[in-house]
Amino acid sequence: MAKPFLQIKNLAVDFATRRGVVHAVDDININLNKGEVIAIVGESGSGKSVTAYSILNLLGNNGKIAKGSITFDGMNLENPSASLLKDIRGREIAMIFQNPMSTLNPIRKVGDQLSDMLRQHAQATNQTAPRKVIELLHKVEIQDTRRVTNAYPFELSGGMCQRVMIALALACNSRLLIADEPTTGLDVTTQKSIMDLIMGLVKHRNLAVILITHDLGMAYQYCDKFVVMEKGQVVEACDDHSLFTSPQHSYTKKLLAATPGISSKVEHLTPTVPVELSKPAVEIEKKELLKVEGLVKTYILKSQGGFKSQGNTFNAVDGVNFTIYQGECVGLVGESGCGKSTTSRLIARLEQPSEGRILFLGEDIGQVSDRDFIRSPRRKDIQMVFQDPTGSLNPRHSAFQLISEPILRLQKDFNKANLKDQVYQLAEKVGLPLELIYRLPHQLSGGQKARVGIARAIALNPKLLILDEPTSALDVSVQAIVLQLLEHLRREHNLSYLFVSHDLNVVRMLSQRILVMQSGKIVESGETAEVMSKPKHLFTKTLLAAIPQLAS
Amino acid sequence: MKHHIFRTAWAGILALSVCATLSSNVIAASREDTLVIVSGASVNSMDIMRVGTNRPSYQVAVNMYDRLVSFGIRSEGNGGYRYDSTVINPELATSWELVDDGTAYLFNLREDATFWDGSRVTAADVKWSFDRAVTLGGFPGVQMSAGGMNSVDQFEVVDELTFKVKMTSSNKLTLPDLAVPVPIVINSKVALANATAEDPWATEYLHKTPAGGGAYMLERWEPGEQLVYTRFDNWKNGPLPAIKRVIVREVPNSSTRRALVEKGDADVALGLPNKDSKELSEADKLTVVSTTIDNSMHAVGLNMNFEPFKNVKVRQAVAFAMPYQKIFDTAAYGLGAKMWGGASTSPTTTVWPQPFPYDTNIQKAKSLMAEAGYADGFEVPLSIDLSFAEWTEPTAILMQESLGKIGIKTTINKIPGASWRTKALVEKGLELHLKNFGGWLNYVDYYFYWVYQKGHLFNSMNYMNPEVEQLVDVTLPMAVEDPRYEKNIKRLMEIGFNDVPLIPIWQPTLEVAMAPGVEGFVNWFHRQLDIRSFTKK
Amino acid sequence: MLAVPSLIGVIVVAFVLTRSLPGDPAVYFAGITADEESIAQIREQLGLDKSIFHQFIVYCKNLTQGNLGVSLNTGQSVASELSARFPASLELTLTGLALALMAAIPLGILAAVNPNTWIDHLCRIFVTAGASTPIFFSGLLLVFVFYYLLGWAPSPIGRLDFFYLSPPKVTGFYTIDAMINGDFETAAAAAKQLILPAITLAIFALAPIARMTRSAMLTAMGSEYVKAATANGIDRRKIIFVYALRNAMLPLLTIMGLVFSYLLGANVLVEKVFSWPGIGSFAVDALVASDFAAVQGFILVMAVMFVVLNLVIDILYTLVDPRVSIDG
Amino acid sequence: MGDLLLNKKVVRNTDTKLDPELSQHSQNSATPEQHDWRQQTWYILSQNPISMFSIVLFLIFILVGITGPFWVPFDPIASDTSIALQAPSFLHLFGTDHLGRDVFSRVVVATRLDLWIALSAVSISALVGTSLGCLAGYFGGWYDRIIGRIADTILAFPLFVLAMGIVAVLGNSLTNVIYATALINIPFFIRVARAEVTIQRNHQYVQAALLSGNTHLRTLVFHIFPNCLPALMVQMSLNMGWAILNAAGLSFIGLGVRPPVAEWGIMVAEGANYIISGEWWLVLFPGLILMLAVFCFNLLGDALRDLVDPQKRT
Repeated sequence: MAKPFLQIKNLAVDFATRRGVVHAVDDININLNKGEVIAIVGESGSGKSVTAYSILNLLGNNGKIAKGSITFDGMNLENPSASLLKDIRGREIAMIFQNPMSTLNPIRKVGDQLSDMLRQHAQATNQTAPRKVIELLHKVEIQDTRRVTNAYPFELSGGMCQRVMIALALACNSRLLIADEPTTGLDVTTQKSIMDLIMGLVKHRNLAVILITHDLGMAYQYCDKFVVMEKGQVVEACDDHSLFTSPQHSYTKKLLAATPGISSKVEHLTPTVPVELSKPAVEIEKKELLKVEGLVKTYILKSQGGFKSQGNTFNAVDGVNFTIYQGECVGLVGESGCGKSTTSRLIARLEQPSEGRILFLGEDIGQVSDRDFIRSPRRKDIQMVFQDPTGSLNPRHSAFQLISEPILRLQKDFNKANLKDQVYQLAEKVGLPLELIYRLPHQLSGGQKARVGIARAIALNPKLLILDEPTSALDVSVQAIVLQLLEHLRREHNLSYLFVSHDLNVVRMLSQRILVMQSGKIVESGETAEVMSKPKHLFTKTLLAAIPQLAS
Repeated sequence: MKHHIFRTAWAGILALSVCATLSSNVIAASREDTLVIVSGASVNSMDIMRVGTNRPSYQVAVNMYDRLVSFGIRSEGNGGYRYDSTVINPELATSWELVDDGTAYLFNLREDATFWDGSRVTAADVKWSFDRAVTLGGFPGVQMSAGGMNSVDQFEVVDELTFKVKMTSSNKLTLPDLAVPVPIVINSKVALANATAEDPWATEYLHKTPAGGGAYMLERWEPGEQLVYTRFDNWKNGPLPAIKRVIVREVPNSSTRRALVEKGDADVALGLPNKDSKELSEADKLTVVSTTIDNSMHAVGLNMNFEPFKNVKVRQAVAFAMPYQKIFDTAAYGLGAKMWGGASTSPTTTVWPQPFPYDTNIQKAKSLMAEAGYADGFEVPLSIDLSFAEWTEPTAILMQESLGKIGIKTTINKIPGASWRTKALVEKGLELHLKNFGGWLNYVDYYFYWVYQKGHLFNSMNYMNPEVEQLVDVTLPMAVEDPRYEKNIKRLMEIGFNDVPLIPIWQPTLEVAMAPGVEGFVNWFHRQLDIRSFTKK
Repeated sequence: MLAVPSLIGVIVVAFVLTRSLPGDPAVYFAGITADEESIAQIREQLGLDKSIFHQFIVYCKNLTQGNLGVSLNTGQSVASELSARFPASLELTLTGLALALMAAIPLGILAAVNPNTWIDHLCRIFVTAGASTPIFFSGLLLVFVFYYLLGWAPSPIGRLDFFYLSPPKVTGFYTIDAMINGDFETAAAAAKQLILPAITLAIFALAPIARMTRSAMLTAMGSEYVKAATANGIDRRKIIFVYALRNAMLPLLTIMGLVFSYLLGANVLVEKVFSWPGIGSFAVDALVASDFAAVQGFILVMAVMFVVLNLVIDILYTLVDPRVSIDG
Repeated sequence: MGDLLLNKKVVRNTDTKLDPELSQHSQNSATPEQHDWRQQTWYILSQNPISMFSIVLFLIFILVGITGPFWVPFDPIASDTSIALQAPSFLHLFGTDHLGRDVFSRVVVATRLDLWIALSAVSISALVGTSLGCLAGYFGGWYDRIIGRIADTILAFPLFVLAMGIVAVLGNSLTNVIYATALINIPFFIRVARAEVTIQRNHQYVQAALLSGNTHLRTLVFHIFPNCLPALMVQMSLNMGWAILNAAGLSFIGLGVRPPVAEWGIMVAEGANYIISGEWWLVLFPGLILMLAVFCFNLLGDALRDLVDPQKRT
């Protein structure tokens, strides 16, 4: 058997850190042939990026390849000389990163960055570079080449930047492409077009591709071979799509289950259905809890470029109406910047609406200023779970302090003696082990932090809980557990949720009804099943189509 | 891009340093007939009569203008000279006589004297200048009136070359007062040509542009940096100075001045600290001139408004507690005349200043304190003028220690130069302070007039003694030859000895270092620079 | 425009501050033997007999006519003093800053390229030691060693050695003016005088610049775009100088502004040591003599300088960083 | 703009960070060790000998400051003119000054005073500057504008001259030197506090605190402020060094504390007159110790920053 195009054998990478040497990955074996697309799938900390980076020796000052070999087309890359690296990087092996906005030099014109690349690898001379740059941009389907060449990265959208990155990667006809979460941080619609573009070019040139991703759906859709990693080890490798139908390793199974699909149910996100969710959900009686009428939030834009600008305003939320009934979960879906987060903060009374009414049990709480609302008896009725479990916990407070905070501030008849019991009960309710209760946030895992955030939010039995992307910063396996917890709490305590998310698949599982938001307006609303199966608005349709699905 | 800038800058600096090494011989040529003087003081005006003109600027009046008369100069034998207040020499006036029963002076002006512009010096110029001095007010007016000249009516043009000064009564100070820097003769034609209706005395013009006929002319003046003189070759009012060009450069830092003269970069360094002066003269490479300043003493003032100091015993106790020798060694480095350890409580000679009859004697001081009822001592702030920290600070520290031994606890209060005058001399509110006064006119009664008479500016002690009041008033206009004069001043000194509102420590010196071959520094009563007498080999 | 309130604040504070200075200027300038009458006369001449408020109005009125008053201490009009002395300070400060940049940026880059190695530590110790040295102390030591002991440097007596005449004023920078005038000898002499005081300033300025260069370079070198450029095989030199350094220029510009205005202030001490006829020594003398007009003029010039400096930094910022645009 | 930033896209936390600390964190954090921070501190210090050095030096300075007056060989203010200006010897390690005082004793005793000046000045400015900066950073709007203007106005002054002016106006006493030094340090604390609060304000724990019923002021004081402390500590340490330099500069000009008190700046200023005449020890020793103290505080600032946030160190 001929040697594979790229062979990674028994690779181990060590990092020298403040806590001593960390073995980031160990005993990794990967084989890749020309024209093949391999996915390295794993959650955070699995070592999938480190594996990919070690191919180009991008391990930084403190990382080194401890063991094993990397052979690329007959060349040994585990201990490369500077000159070999110079020849390989960009020319033989190209790379695409996540966060295209920050991967391009922010103060250098796009055209210059492209021609740097071309000239570096002797693909163009000073004279031919401008023409070649335009050719490259055409290849990544950028029409407006003149503008883009002269633009700085901040003047382009994220999708456009990623196209430029792709152009950079493909400038030298390299033979291996490493794509590291190339669409993370992009909206789903953009995500799809970028992935389609990459795959089109790759197939056309018969490149070997390594796609690093946490998204099983994307791996399923675009790759031929799969490697699943966990904690620096390869737990399962598979050369075809049988991985998805008959996974061997328990971790793979867990991952597959936890990845929300078009038809998955919240109780099935874990391999075993939790007891709390085994009973079918109860019917919700239609009792109005919150009614939002004509909600508008206007921001004044700071002038850009001009010396003075008047009345340059922007409606982040532009006339939104909806209702939430008691015990119901309403999903609010949209892409970034559509105004969904602003809406949630307006309802949580963290911001002052510009216009419109927020009727909570018939009382217009929009009239009370956000500053005075702290003292309002309604304060404890509306609580929120935040998207970033790390950022939303004060790093200097222990879990106990964090959970007890609302009790101390808002509970009228609070009794010091009861406080401990009360907090312990809450911790139990959200499944936070009591031995962790005096730890500081940085000593907790992501899932545990999310539980603390939820415990804090439900401490005072709120009537309405706003979930602002509560799982978007979590790995899928953790997300699964948190979603189940939320569902369980809703059923048990008859809570009402406003579930804000960019991910239709996630929202769908928890919500009875869905609101789709675009540019500050709600463009479609209805029963979840209805919206998912028969979307009316074009935007909803695009959104649905763009989501990579596990099974097609 | 950045790198190009750096490269160019480096290249420029290199090129400049190459140029610099090539050019040194050009400098050598011009050094021959130029005298470089470094001074710590800053000249702020070309016009001595202007409001706000500081003392260092008096050198302009001395060097660029002439007076009718001048004091004599005698050699001190150490390369330096001292003015002689007993001799009045002709300057612009060739001769003078007392007329009108001794109530007026008649001056005959030099016939061939010209201003720099070639025009003749006339009596009209003298009158205009003297009128200006008494009219403008402020310091020149005060100084003129010290010589009994208060009004323009006292000055009369007799003819083109004859000028008359009328006195209200006979006054021994009038003629010497005409030899001080203030009554200079200004080229009135030039000045009037630049006068305006608001400024009839051309103060704005003369402030920046001297118009005189003195031995030196102004070459350039960069305020705060330097003053460059060139010789006026047609000067007739004295022997033509030897040096063609004089650069007076301001170097505020005294150790830099020492370094400059030590390394031969400067010819004369003025105002050296005593310590440097002492070391340089010991090293014997340079000429160091150290001459005492007439009618001047570094002293301790005891304010009569402060309760304990009202008691003469306390004052004497302080005088006995002073660590004189220590102070003299540390603050003065042994340069100057000791003002303690006088043999007798009444003066035997008329020499002024002379040692007071006190010496360090803590035992005696303690018993005096006990007698005065202050056996346990008291607390008092000891104020010093920051501008003279060089001597005031070590003196104060040594005093503090010594006074502590007799129970007087002091805290040292540093007062910036700007507020010193107000606090010490105008408000007269400093209980215990270090001070210096030097009288321009070298008479004991003149000193007592300023320092011991009630209400006078330098009586920062609020001292009041009816006998002193009366004696000073009588003695001041009295001729030195008068037989009562000696008796009066001896009595004054005796009172000073016994009452000690002022405890003198030493008579300070002017310290000047000169490069080998340079001679001719004159110790003037005004302590300012006279460049006319310098010679350089 | 944003600077106007600050400027007004500075004017008011400076006025109040100078009026509360101890000492009565009328007494001070009436001269050594003045009596009550002549002091009163001078007080009236100076307008000090009026109320503080009245004096402030007069001061503002004069200010609008560009009249900064007359320095009692030096006898010159404050405006002419400042215009003669400011270039001296500016020339010194700029030279100091340029020297500091020439040394500090390479040091900073060196440290950033070799983080946490002995090179890095050495750079850090070196520059920190510089910033920890009192500026008068280093100045004195430099004079002692290079002038007094070794005789390499010219005498510390200001902008030109004796015997050189200051060149006709164009920019007020002696080195430049002399060169414009074709007088290279004087230019060289002026440059020689500049070296020691400029080095004194530079020693102090090394640390902030080098450290900011280091940290900005580290940030830039650790950034995604540098990682991407490395992965794309862009030359390391080009990455350091074109990709990283240009991005690092942004924070560097800010710190340069701060350093510059700090150095202008620090001139006070350096000018004292080197007898430099700049505005710093002018201000100190004026302050000690309670010379209001001079102190006010000095503070005003420095404040205007501060505003201009910020403007220049802003403009440079927009030149370096396309993301920034000039905001009102 | 600031408000819109709250809307910014959530970047998924993926494992692309090259720094495996983060990933390791999430794995190990379930079993944190009790001596976590001590180990970490020790590790950081042992990695960086300079930080270690600075902390040791700092402790020495503190020790000398506290105990110095009790063990110095000579009375620092007792003069003995018979032994004036003696070069360093075994008896007088740093020589004697023009009044015959032992320079070593004076330098040692001055430690307490100089540290006291620096500490009290910096504490005052930290207190005032931080309060103002926090208000400006948290509430923005008019608070920010007015406080920002105050800071700008102070900064528009040449700071050293401002300090000189204040001391000249108030009179030169120790207290006034402290006030003057404090005042010119205030804008730096305003800036740091404002910047820190602005960053912290955008963290979601602030909104969480508001939702939990904290008033804005309470949120600022009890939730945001403690999280700004590390940055402020670093700033304090750096400003300590600066304050010492400033006080010394004032003394050099002649506006410092009163004689015969021993203070490094005065000693250098006094000694400056003696360099040319060869009495170098008068300037050198106080100057070096002064430099060492400032050096120590600067490095200490680094060390603190290193402990607090390794990424930010410059």
